[in-house]
Amino acid sequence: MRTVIFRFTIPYLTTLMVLFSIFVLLRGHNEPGGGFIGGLIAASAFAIYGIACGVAPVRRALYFHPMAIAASGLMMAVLSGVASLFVGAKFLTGLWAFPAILGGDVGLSTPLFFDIGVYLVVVGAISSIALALEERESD
Amino acid sequence: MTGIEATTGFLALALPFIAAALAPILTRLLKQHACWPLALAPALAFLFFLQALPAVADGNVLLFGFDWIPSFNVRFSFRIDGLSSTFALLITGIGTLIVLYSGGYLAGHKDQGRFFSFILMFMGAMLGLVVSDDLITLFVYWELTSITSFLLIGFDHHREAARRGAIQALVITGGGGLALLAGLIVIRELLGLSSISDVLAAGDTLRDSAFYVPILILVLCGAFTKSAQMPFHVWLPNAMEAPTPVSAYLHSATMVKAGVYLLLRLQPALGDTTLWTTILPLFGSVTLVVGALLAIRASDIKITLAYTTVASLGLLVMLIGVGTEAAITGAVLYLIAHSLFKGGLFMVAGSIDHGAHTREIDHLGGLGRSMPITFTAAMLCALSMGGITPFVGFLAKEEIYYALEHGDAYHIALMVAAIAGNALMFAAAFVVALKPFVGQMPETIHHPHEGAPTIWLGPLTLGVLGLLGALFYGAYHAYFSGPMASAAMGEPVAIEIGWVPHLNLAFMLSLLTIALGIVLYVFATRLRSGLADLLAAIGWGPDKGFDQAMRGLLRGAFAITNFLQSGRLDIYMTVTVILIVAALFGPMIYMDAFPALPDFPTLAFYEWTVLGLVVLGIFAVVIAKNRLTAIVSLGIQGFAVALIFMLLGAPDLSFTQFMVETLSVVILALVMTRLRLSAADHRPLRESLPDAVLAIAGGAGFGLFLLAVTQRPFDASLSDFFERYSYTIAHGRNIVNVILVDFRGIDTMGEIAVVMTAGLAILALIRVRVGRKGERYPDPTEQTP
Amino acid sequence: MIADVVIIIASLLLLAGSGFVAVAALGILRLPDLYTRMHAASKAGAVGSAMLLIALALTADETPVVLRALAAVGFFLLTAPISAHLLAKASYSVGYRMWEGSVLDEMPPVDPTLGVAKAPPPQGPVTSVGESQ
Amino acid sequence: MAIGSIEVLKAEAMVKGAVAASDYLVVLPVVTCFIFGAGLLMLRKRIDWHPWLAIPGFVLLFGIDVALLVKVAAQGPQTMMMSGWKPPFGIAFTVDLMGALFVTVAGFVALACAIYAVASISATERRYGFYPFLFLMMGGVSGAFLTGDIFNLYVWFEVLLIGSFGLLILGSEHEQLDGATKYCMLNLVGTTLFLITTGYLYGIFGTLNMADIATKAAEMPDDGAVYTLAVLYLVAFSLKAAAFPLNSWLPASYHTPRFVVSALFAGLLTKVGVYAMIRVLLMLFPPERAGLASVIAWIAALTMLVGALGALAQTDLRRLLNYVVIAGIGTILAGLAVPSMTAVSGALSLVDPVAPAAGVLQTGLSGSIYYALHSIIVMTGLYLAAGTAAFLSGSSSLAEMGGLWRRHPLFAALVLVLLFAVSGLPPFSGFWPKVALVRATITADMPWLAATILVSGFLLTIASARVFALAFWRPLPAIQAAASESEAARIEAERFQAPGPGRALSLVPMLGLISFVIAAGVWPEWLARLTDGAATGVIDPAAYLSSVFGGGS
Amino acid sequence: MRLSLFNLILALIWVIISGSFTLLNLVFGFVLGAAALYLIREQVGTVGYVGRAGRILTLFLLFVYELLMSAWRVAVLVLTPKPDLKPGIFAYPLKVDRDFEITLLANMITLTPGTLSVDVSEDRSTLYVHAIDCSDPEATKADIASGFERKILEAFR
Amino acid sequence: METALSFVVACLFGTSLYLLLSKHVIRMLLGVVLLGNGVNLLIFTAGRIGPIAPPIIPDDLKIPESAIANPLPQALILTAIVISFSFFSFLLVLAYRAYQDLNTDNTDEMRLAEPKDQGLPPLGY
Amino acid sequence: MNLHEWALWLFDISLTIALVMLSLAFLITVARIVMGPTLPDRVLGLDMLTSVAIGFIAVIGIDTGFTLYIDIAIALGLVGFLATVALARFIMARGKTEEERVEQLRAVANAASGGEPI
Ligand code: NA
Ligand code: NA
Repeated sequence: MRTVIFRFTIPYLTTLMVLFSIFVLLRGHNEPGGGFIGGLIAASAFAIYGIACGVAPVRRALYFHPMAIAASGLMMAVLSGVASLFVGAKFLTGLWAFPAILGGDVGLSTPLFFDIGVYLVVVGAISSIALALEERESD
Repeated sequence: MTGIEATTGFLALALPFIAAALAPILTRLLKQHACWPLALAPALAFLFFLQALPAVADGNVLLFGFDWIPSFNVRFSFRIDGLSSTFALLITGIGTLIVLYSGGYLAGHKDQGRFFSFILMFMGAMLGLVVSDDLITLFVYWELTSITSFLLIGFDHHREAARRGAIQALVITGGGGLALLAGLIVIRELLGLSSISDVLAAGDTLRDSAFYVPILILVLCGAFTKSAQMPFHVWLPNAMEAPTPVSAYLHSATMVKAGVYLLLRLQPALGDTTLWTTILPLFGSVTLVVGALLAIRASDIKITLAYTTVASLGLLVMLIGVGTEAAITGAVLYLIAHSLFKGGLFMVAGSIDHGAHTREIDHLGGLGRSMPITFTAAMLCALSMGGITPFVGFLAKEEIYYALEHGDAYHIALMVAAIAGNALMFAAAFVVALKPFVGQMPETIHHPHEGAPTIWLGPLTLGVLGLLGALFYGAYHAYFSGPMASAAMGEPVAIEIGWVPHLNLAFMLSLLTIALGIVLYVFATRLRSGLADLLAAIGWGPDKGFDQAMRGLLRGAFAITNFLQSGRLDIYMTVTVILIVAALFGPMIYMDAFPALPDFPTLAFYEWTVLGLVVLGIFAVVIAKNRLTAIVSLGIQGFAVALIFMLLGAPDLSFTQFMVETLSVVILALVMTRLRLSAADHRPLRESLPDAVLAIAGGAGFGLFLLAVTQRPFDASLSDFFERYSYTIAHGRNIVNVILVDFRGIDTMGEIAVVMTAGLAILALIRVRVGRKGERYPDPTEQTP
Repeated sequence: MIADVVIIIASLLLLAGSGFVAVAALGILRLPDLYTRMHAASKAGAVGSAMLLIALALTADETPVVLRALAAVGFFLLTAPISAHLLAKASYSVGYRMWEGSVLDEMPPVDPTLGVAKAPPPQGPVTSVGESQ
Repeated sequence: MAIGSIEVLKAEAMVKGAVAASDYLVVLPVVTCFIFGAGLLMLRKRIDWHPWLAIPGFVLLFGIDVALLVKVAAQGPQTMMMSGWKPPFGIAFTVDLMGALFVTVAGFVALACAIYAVASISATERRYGFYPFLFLMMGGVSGAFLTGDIFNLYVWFEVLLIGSFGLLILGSEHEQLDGATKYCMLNLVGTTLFLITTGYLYGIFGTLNMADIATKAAEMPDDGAVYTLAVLYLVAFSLKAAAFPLNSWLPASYHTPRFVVSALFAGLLTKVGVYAMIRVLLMLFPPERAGLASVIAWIAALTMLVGALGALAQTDLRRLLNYVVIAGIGTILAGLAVPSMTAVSGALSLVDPVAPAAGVLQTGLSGSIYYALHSIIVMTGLYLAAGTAAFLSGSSSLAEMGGLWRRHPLFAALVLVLLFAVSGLPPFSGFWPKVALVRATITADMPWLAATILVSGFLLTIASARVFALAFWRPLPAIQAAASESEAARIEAERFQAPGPGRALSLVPMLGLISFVIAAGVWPEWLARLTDGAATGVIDPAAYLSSVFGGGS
Repeated sequence: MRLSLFNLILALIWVIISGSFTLLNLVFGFVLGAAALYLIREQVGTVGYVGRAGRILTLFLLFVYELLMSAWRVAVLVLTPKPDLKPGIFAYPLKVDRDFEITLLANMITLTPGTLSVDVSEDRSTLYVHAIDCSDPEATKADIASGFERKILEAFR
Repeated sequence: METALSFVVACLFGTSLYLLLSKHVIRMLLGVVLLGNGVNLLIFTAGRIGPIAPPIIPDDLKIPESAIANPLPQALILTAIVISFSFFSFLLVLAYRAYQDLNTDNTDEMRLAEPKDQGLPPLGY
Repeated sequence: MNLHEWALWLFDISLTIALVMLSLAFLITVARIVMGPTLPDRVLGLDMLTSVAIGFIAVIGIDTGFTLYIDIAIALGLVGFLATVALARFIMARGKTEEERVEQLRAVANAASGGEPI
């Protein structure tokens, strides 16, 4: 797959896809999307990046091992559920705060962090699968 | 019973177990001398029962216990009456001697501690068995005796015969035990009573119930297997693989008598019916005669003794079956006598083995001079066994003949069996006790010698006791046989028989028996070879049958298992699908729950197109000639399903379905790149048609049930709730997402755990490769990388 | 008035777009070989779908939707040629031949194990193509 | 629809009341497992730390389980509504005595296996996630025992299933790959059938909360649809529980992974299926269960026999144990086959019965739960023992093993206890539930079922005795076959002096498990009372329902 | 410089697709774009800087025109009952030599119906193009050279 | 719509079962994919097909104004899709590894865990 | 009929026609996937399916007024080519499938015996 056309385009496409995935993640609470879909898009991005440019650059780009990213996602999701313990609410109860940043109300909430956790799990796990499969191809 | 007495009682019951726990340590410290402190346990228990004897002899019943498992209505309760008291005294008394005997007999054996432990555990189990009042508690002890005897018989585990004997005993007695359990549970449930005392007090209820026959058969299965009745007797001679103290103990006083104990115990509740008086004497008499013949046939003195035990048990069962007061009295007298003389003779056999290093009767002779004490003990026991006065064996035999002297065919037949059996046993007794000690000493025997005091103490004591019992028969009847017979009859029984012969029919028959016995003794060698020829001609016996049954069981199990567990995934899957189809159609047909005939659906044409795409897509997958075509075709239905979701108002689903479908193809392509599969995997019609029929049935079932479900009214309250509070409380406009992260967030948590774990599992699959071949068992040095 | 014109334009885009898509589909059915079919698929299909997306953008009255529709067009036009190119290259390099009616092949013979063109090709019509299985 | 203020809305939609830390016990087992599982995975470069982080984690898990059990035993079923939404709208985590018992015993065996694994799992296998898999699987198992929502139960099934996949393939040996293919395919079908049925259930009842379903099912007229649901659940859970004829996946796979993994699987996984069957069939659809009683009885009887005969037919110790697991499942199912209170013929209750007809199902179910708990412990112990035995004698084939009684008497004695316990002999934990089950089946006029229980116990006794005689008593065949003394000595040195899976470490978990086996055999009342309570809670779920609808914790 | 420019473009794209024209959103988009760029830091390094908007616009318009025209031609071809097909692959000698330009040219050729970039030679001197009408390859080459390729050179040099 | 969807579901399940009954793991995997889709459509249908408006509350409202599609089955299916995708991936890689080590994807030839030539258990003691 | 009405009428008609066209396109594309004959042909069909689906989503978005479907189209546009790329990679790595090789050899043999130029 070493063709100029492919290898040149894909890195930019990857950034676009990652960006789009975060967009889908963040607006998922109000529009179609969410952590899972976002995560799938991002994982697709890394998968195609790996196909085009090889697995090693993707691994270096991610810095952490994909499974560690996935694990951090699960950790984040669970901790965002446990957070409600500290305000005397039931497990996973959504806690919301609307701090004013740069003039706009930003909704920060445990469901958001939960969704980010979902995103990270999906990105990590699916990328790990795709990369591992691509890697074996080359040896 | 007072609190202190009860506590002492529990302690007495626990003593053997405590000693068993201490035995390994004590033996390590004291070597064979550990037998002395260990013998203290049964001795103390013996004293406990001895001190209770006067009260019991007065007809009192001592009851003590506590609620063990109230939820299951099981009490840890005990009943000391004449029956259990005498048994307990025999168990603990002979037990004390056996422990001492083992100290000498197994001196220097590296597993002596283990042996002490097992035999003491066995003692504890046996003791518990005979004093248990609760039916379930009784069974617990019953099985404990099986378990411990398994360990004892297999003690010399390096020999296959010992292992076989242990398994055989466990299989036969364990199997019977399970039947007994069933019987006891039926009794419990039927009467609503859980203690033996209550059952005995329930009168004729059991005999009158519709369940009498099954109960009796189940209980007899337990008793007959344990008490080695034909054809279950085979385990007993094979149990001689155990060290001699075990044989002496298990096969004289104790384990084999457990069945007899049970019959005596339940006789008042279950006995005295036609069935009882038919089955028991039938089995008993056959066992008596066959056992006695086999005893003569055996050339190993231990085996001879084992078969005489079988015969004796037959005699006991026969007498219990007759069930008259005299018969029970005879049984009781014989039981005690047998315990004494047989325990002694087994120990004698052990001493001979110990001193002369053989048990083959043809290789023994002339030991009397070098082993005088053993010879004495042997003669004391043999005289008792032969029914010669003034020994307890005489009292028993007189009483037995007295019990059987009726003119009807039933009693005459039994009498004939009794005389034949007794005569044979007489001969066998002297074969064991006399032959080895008299005549010329064969050259094969070197330096025969008397054993340590612990070795001759046991047999001598038992022999002497057999004499004393008869001499002081008044006290004997007052404290031992009388209360025992009373308890077994369920009413007071007075026993009068003494050691002074009276000239009556019973005595005449006794003389006849002795005369016959002498003749048989003289011709014993010839009889033995004759019987051996006969058995060789028959060529089959229950012992061989046991092996055949075991092999048959294993082969049968193997065949069945191989049939059911074919190792083929397609067969497993077929079975699964068949069951699914049955589950779908069974209730639908059985309860006529088919859906109503639906109207033809009215859909927009593009909806038809999309639905049609699904059908076309799966059709394409099925007809695809190779896997790759199938994989590419798979995309069609995936896209079409995503479009269905979009058309029906599920954008999130559609979104996800598109992504998943794409990623599925990507991963499939990545994997397929690595696979080099044989080109064609298309199945011939012959193979695929049954699958297709099954699959169509399954699909139709799922579809029909779905239709039926959707034709019912629907309760959408959950979704109404979510719609109402999605934005107002959970601040989310996308209700589906709010359900995922808030309303049902924990589902999602589980779901991402699945995703993460799948990722890790796949990584492990791809990365971990088989190392060295044969590296099945982990190498602990590999702990650090 | 302007709204009506927009609707009319959207309608025309709908017709044209769907027409292009249908023609593209017909193309991949009718055209003789993979490479010619790809012309239909990657072009007419892309153009058609892009037109339909623009039609959607026109009918939506919210700016973000319009912008998103245009972004969708952009993304699609960005990715479509890549997949077409890769498929063509891969198919050619492993030896899927062109239609026998093809008139020219200036591609150098390829080694399918490498899948890349080696050297500048000889000029002139070539009838037999990379068959080095 | 008028929209009130946020306070009004919250009062409408959410469960009131503050939450104490102890209320979190209901959900903490899952949370703990996930935090440790994810945490260890994040530390994947520090695999030498894994055991020493995982063991405290499992101790913590077990501690939480015990605390939960104590709380439930003292205060009755506990509910926490996830995210605070009112039932039946949110997901309820509801723990009754049955769930608490199962989760505690599960935590116990997980701890035992975690300790055993320290020495028996290689660094590579740890790097590729042994402990995370263990934690995640336990998260799934715990969740399954704790949840009160049927779809959520499905999710936990999937979690434990994928965790088990991971453990099953760890090592990637050829047998593992074959076994895993069968295990995974068939289990996937089973779990999917569970999901399908749950989809139907939602279509019929419009709810997923089990307490709500129980209420609605009781009101719904008896018809084919609910019956079909019950039958489909029966099939799905039978597959999960490895009941005949859906048991094939178990003997096909359980002997392939590492011993410690087999141990955990054998103990736990099938029991989750049993648990779900009890929960769904007895609590949600009691009339349908009663209607299916005779079918279940047949399944139970055949499962027992197939298991016991299969155990006799095996040469390999672990494959033998596979079938022992199946026989145990059959025994458990026997208690679910007892007709309900109204259907008892009362044939045996002539005179003032101890167990009135109304209590028969209670007795049977209590016996089943007791037996299930016993089976979890004893099967785990047996597989761990098999691992050690196979290590010590260099093989797991009965044709090649031997000499263990002589060489390792303490170990052999422990195994003997386990073998007797699994055969149902007293005074060990397997005996009492068998008594209860025989009582229940006899009282319920199913003597043949009682006979099957006893016969399968008898066959297992034979199998156990054979195992003990061949693998423990018999001298090592290789030594006996050795041509010379020196060769025998060499073999002996190889087999018996090789370093074992860290003696102390592998014996500690076995000792722990056996202490349960003996405690529940010698002094069974504490457990019998708990299982009795658990059975009552299932048969009459009033307390469960009020825990869910009474506002939760 | 080039990176920050591309980063700004990403931020703008973010604003467009998220549909919220606030400063905050732009800043957020910039941050996200930076993060996204970080991922591909190793591959970025050959981007010609984007500047000449007008020429780019011209190129774009040409592209749209060609796109529509060639789509139409293919449509006609497909709908012709008996099309006179003369397909073939010709080698196009490239004047552009930067990755970006080659890619852009190849993609434009692909997107315009009738031509399809099959491959680029390893030395990047030749683009192999499949044309559905290869009856006069020299004319097609000339079209490309004076059309897309010239416009690209104008726009990005 | 429910009727038509029931038919589609029946087709999906039928095909899926047919493929699952095959001996080739890759085909079975295709069956697994179809099974997943069948289940998803089944849950979707079981939640009834009503209004087709997506379950999204418009910007200016607090609760949906008009009837919307039932959101709960959608959420359940989303969960199920993800799970079935994970399982599919796992099974696929398992099939690949099995093929790699055992050289077949035919389950009939993968008989290592339960070999064909199993002997009788030891018949002695 | 004023301009507005006419515009709306046209719009309706166009929508219907568009849906018909797209439906046809779907079916034809599926036909190509099923017919093959070669793997790249099928892959091309799958690729085409993505294009048609994007158009279909757009039209349904117009028809129903649910403009949010556009996000699905965006995602499909961005990610849809992945499948094609992966399959192209497969083709590149694995060459022709076994059957295709067999078929090709047969064709070569036929051509040789018939003496026709390829
Ligand atoms: Na394209
Ligand atoms: Na595409």
